[in-house]
Amino acid sequence: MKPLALSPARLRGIEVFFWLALASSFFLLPDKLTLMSQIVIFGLFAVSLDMALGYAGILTVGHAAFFGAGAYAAGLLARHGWSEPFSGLLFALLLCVALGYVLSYLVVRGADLTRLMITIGVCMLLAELANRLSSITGGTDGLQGVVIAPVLGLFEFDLYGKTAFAYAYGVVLVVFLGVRLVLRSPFGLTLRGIHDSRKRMLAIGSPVEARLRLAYALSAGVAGIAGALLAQTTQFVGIESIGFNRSAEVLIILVLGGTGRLYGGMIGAIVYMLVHDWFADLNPQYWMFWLGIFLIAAVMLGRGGIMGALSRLVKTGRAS
Amino acid sequence: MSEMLAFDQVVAGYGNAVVLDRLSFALAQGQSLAILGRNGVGKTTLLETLMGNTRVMRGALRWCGEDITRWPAHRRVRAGLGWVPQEREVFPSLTVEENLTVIGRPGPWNLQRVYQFFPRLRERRGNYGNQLSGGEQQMLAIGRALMTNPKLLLLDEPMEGLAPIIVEELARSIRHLCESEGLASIVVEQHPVLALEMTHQAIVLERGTVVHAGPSAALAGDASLLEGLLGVGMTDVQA
Amino acid sequence: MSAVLRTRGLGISFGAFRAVDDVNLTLEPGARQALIGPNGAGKTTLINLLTGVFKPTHGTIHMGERELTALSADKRARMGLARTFQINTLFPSLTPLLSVVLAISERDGLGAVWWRPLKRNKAAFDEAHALLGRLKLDALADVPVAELAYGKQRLLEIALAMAARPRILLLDEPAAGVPEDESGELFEAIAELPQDISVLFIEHDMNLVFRFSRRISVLVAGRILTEGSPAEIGRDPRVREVYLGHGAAHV
Amino acid sequence: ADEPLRIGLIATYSGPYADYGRQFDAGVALYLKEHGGKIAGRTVEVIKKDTAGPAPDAAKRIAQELVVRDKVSVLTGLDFSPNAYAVAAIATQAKIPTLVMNAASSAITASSPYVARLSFTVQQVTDPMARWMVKQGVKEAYTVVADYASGTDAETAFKKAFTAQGGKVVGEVRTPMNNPDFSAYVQRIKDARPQAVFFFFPSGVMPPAFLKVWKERGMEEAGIKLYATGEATDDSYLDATGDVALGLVTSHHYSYAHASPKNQKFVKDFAAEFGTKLRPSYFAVTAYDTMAAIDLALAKTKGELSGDKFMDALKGLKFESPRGPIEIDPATRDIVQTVYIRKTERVKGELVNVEFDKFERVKDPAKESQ
Amino acid sequence: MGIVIFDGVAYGMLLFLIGVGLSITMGLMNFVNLAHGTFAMVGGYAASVLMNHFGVGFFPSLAAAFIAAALVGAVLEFSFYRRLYRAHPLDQVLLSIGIVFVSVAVFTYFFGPTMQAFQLPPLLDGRVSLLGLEVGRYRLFLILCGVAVLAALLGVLGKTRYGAMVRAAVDNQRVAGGTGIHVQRLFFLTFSLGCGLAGLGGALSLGMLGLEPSFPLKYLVYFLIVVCVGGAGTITGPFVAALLVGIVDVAGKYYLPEAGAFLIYVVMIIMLLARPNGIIPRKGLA
Ligand SMILES: Nc1ncnc2c1ncn2[C@@H]1O[C@H](COP(=O)(O)OP(=O)(O)OP(=O)(O)O)[C@@H](O)[C@H]1O
Ligand SMILES: Nc1ncnc2c1ncn2[C@@H]1O[C@H](COP(=O)(O)OP(=O)(O)OP(=O)(O)O)[C@@H](O)[C@H]1O
Ligand SMILES: [Mg+2]
Ligand SMILES: [Mg+2]
Repeated sequence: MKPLALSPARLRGIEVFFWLALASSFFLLPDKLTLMSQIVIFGLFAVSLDMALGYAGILTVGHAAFFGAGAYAAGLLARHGWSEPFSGLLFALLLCVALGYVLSYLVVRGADLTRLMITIGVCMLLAELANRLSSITGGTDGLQGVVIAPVLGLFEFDLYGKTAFAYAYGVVLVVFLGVRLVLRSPFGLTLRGIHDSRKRMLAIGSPVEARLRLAYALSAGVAGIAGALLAQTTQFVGIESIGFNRSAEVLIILVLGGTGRLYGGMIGAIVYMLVHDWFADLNPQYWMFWLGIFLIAAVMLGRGGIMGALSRLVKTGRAS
Repeated sequence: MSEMLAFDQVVAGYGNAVVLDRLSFALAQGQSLAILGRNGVGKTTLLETLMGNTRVMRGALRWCGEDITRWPAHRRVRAGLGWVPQEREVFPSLTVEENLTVIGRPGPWNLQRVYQFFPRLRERRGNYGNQLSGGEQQMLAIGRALMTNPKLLLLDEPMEGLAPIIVEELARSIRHLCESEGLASIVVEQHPVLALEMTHQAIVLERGTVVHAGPSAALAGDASLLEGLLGVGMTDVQA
Repeated sequence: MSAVLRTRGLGISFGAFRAVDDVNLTLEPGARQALIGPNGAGKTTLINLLTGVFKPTHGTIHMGERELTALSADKRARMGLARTFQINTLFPSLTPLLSVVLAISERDGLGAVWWRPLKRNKAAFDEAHALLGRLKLDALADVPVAELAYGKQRLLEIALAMAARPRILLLDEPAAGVPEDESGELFEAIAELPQDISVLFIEHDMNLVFRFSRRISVLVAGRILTEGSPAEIGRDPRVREVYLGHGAAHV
Repeated sequence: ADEPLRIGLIATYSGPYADYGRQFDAGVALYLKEHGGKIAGRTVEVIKKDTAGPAPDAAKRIAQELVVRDKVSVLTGLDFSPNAYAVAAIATQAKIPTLVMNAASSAITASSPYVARLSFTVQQVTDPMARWMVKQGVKEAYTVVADYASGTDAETAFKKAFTAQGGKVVGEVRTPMNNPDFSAYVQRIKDARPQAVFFFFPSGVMPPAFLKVWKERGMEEAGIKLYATGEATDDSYLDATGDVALGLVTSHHYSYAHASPKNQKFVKDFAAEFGTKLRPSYFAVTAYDTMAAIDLALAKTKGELSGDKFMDALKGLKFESPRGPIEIDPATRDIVQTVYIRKTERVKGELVNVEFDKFERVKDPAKESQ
Repeated sequence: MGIVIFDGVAYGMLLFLIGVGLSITMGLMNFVNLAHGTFAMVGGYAASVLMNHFGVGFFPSLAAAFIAAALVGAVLEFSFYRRLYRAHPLDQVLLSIGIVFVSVAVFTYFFGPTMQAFQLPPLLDGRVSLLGLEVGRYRLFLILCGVAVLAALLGVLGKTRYGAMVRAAVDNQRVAGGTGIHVQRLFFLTFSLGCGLAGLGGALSLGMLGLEPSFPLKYLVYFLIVVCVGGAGTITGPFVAALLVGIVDVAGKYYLPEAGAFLIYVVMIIMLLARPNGIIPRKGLA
């Protein structure tokens, strides 16, 4: 099979089309807007994981630590009277960048398995902490009483989820463009280099650990924004948002979409959550069976996730 | 003399990329072969194909009269091919001794003899594969191939990274093994003189196909032919 | 003239084994110095000590006035100490062009710049193209490194080291796997590097060693056996005994 | 015929708690079967959605879709408290009556005027246990609870009731959820030698694991008495728990062995419908009662479905359930019911909870005190 | 004090028995096999069904559990796993998670979502006196099993060429094949062995943990901890780590119950920071 050749201009066209298509669900899927907003939020979460895992090569199954921290940050802020949404996001972002930077000292060392376990451990500890501090967080009952003011003072969060979708979509798009910029910057190239050969990076004078810490902190910040978005649009924070299961789920989403490919997280979220929703509707009891089969089939048919399979069909013409 | 190895119009490569293009040659029993050619012409690919690590799209490989084109690698080894990969690729998590014994098969070559052949390895027997110097890894890779007691040794730039004194000894030994024990070899080399000294026959590759085949001695003696084929000024080498 | 690089009593032990032992090595400005010795003598280990891959168990390293012994590998690289690896250590998923651009951007301290697109840095791309051109890799600039033939990968090793515009260049068997005529060209390129760059290279190809080095250090069993001009070393019976063998009669 | 009555059932159908959804389904199906598939003269369409456990964001999304897209008139199910809390906002926004079939956190009914509960609260079954223990002469007790919201609710409620009656809590411990081995906790209790132990674990694998160690350590021989709430001997798990449960005294609002004609019919019909392998647990009964409550409320409103009218009709509703008489407190929209003291015994070869004492018309004590 | 340590050791042995198979498939073979719990569950259900429905004794059921899990492992290896040995670890994650999902649904379908009944055989029920301690018989049995499995595996993997062959094949499949190792068969056997051990562990866990279809996910983190803290790919490493985890966990819960769920993770993180490649790192790691 001849790979399809795509020029950079065409590629940009596809990107624009992708985002327009997502936006069009506002009109085309008015009944599914809440699902759509959760999809873009999880997409962003998966993209944040990709920054750490796909680009920086830090194998983590604890990213929900930041998603949850962001959710609690935004939720608690709103609960205690500061209900303006954008500042809530900013608060979550700053908090999670700081948290990510501090934790990076634990994570950015050791081999893959060590990192995997340390991230799981940290995530478990934070989840347990959220459980213990139930007077603040509501524990396993969840954080109630989160009220978010209308977006820009104009748009109330409505029952149909219109505002929620528009708000989530807008924020995700902006943050995504930010991530895109980061990954195409010299820093992004550095990350690819570290991923390929740490030894060589050191030899060309790159302070690898510092770079990884920066990547981890940025990625934590993006995850925090995703968590805050979920908290704001559902006006509730469950302890599940910080747990191991959520970390594992987003990992599945990302791997299904394809790691290290920018759009892998978004595509993964769209496919995984739509498929999940569809199977769960068809068969609320045994959808796991079908979803499992779907995942197995996905690996057997194409490695590197959906983007990996696509990239083998399409050859991108690089003019640099 | 009967045929030992033959490539018959072999087209092979990686994925969709063709590297060997309708490549043919044959080698008689007990004969050694030098494979020469510039960087990237497909010398390594030829050996990888012989070991079954590439995608063969057309053509056939014959070994002692059998078609081995679809055989898995381990079966080829059991049939008598001993492979020394270009980048050495010793097993990093095995000690020197384990590297040698893990695949050992009965025959004239055993641990003691390999250690005699490369005394340096005996000294480093407890080191793990990734704790060896480049030259030691090269010796280990050769020793490992010998331990399978092959009939044909495939050497991909075996002299790379070895000290001159060892190169000299090794070249002598390989020639000697061929003559006294019938252990033939295929030698891929950047230094034509060395390779031609060690072998009976030679082929020269260009873009995945054979552009010259003939006795090594004849090629070694014809400086202008060599110059033409390889672009090497032979005069200043080992005068 | 003061040395650019100097070690005093440098050594490292792996368990009970002294891989490098009491080495006093100096590198003059503009040096073209070869490091030879039998397999396993400790040459690569010595380079690893100089570049900070290993921490020495004994001795010190100075670059000019500055002591390096405790500095990390990346810091030493930023101070102008560049190297190649005996066993290719490249970026398999990048192209040669991006690999070199990466080295250049790290050299210029832009590795943490995340707010500006890479493409904006035209100068780096131009410089990378020029460098690849000099090593005859320009035709392969956009082929993934993993798909390059071994010899081309060796060249890229050198390109990456040169991209750092080093003051000191440490080359570990740079010509291994490169055909003879090209290895000659390669060494000519090295010889013609600006005179303020000091070069130390390990090489087992004696033609190259004797043609391009002005000074040779011989390392045996972790210790410096002798040092001197090529002519002196070529005559030294001890070196012949342990390393050169008899085929080196031509030297 | 006219439009069917659409009911959205949000529950756990997959994963570790899939039994909850299964029991809900069975209770709902049984009620509909007995009433010809109709409620208030209308055919009923139940739309089932899976949350796969506690997942408030999914629950909220599902509730929203049920309301907006599937146009349901009533929301129900809701086995986990966070799910119920998250859905409460939708109930308020859309004015949709929401009947909680299990979620046991006390404040759920306060989170929206459109939420009512037909199950129980943790406090409601814990408080009678504490009082009963004191009545039996237990003066000192040690508490063991799972470390999550319901566990701490149980601990607080127990302590409060127990000390109010003059008892003394001599020790307390919270065990992590997902705790594989209880030996350390049981040994600790053994060394502390309290007169009695009260424990609360969610139904599932924790109670049997705890009881196994309890037996292995010979705690009964050591003279330490054990009490719990009915989650410990959930009818769904009792058979698998086995003999280690024998003799355990628990408090709960429903036992499958409840000796009333209504329950005997319920159990018989249930077995006829679903076989004997699936025993109706308190989840099934609540589901059954929830359907009855919808039926009765609609009878009162004459089929009118508006949220406010429906909720008004629900308030003060009283009827006979298989578990005994129940009513909806008009003030709190929470359930008022009899709480039984039971003992696990082997009857006709089966392990069952045999009721032998009771507290009538128990309200949620957590609300009483406010 | 004594009894607390004994309980910790017994609990650790259970973790070891289930986790050691993972050390083989994930550590030695480098396959990120998150479906390990599935194989343990297969063993557990096999034993439970044999005992409850066919009246087979406990000890024969243990053997059956090993065989059942090894067989299921062999089938899955043949149909799926072998295609992914060289794949990216994340693809392996996706495959194994898919298998977990399917297995959870399949077991729920056939056995229902609730727990399996299990009655200890009278021989293992109750307590015995040991050196002045009243110890649970079943716990003592677990310890004996743990030591027996440790000894057997050390014999097979440590002393023979088999272990070296597996390591060689994992290091470099292409070259291992090129030096005469029948990589496919080697991996097939090794993978089945790892799965069989998981099955044995799963069956042994019946006496302590409850067995239900969500088993594979519920305890996954514990197995991972044992393997990673111990040193993936070794046998003694997980053994030591399991002892450590067991004792720390039980003693922590006994003496410091407030620390509850925190302790084990804190200890894990500290251990990993102190010894990133495990207590007993696999030899020859760079
Ligand atoms: N894994 C691969 N995928 C795609 N192409 C490859 C791969 N490996 C090698 N090639 C290509 O195949 C061609 C032949 O490479 P090969 O390694 O066989 O050359 P060679 O003659 O051994 O060169 P050298 O002297 O440098 O070792 C080269 O053009 C190379 O780019
Ligand atoms: N990590 C290590 N642990 C133990 N021994 C080691 C380690 N690394 C290297 N060695 C030993 O140190 C000695 C020196 O190795 P080094 O790589 O420096 O040799 P070299 O001089 O570069 O040889 P060559 O010319 O073969 O590349 C070798 O004998 C090697 O086995
Ligand atoms: Mg080659
Ligand atoms: Mg070396």
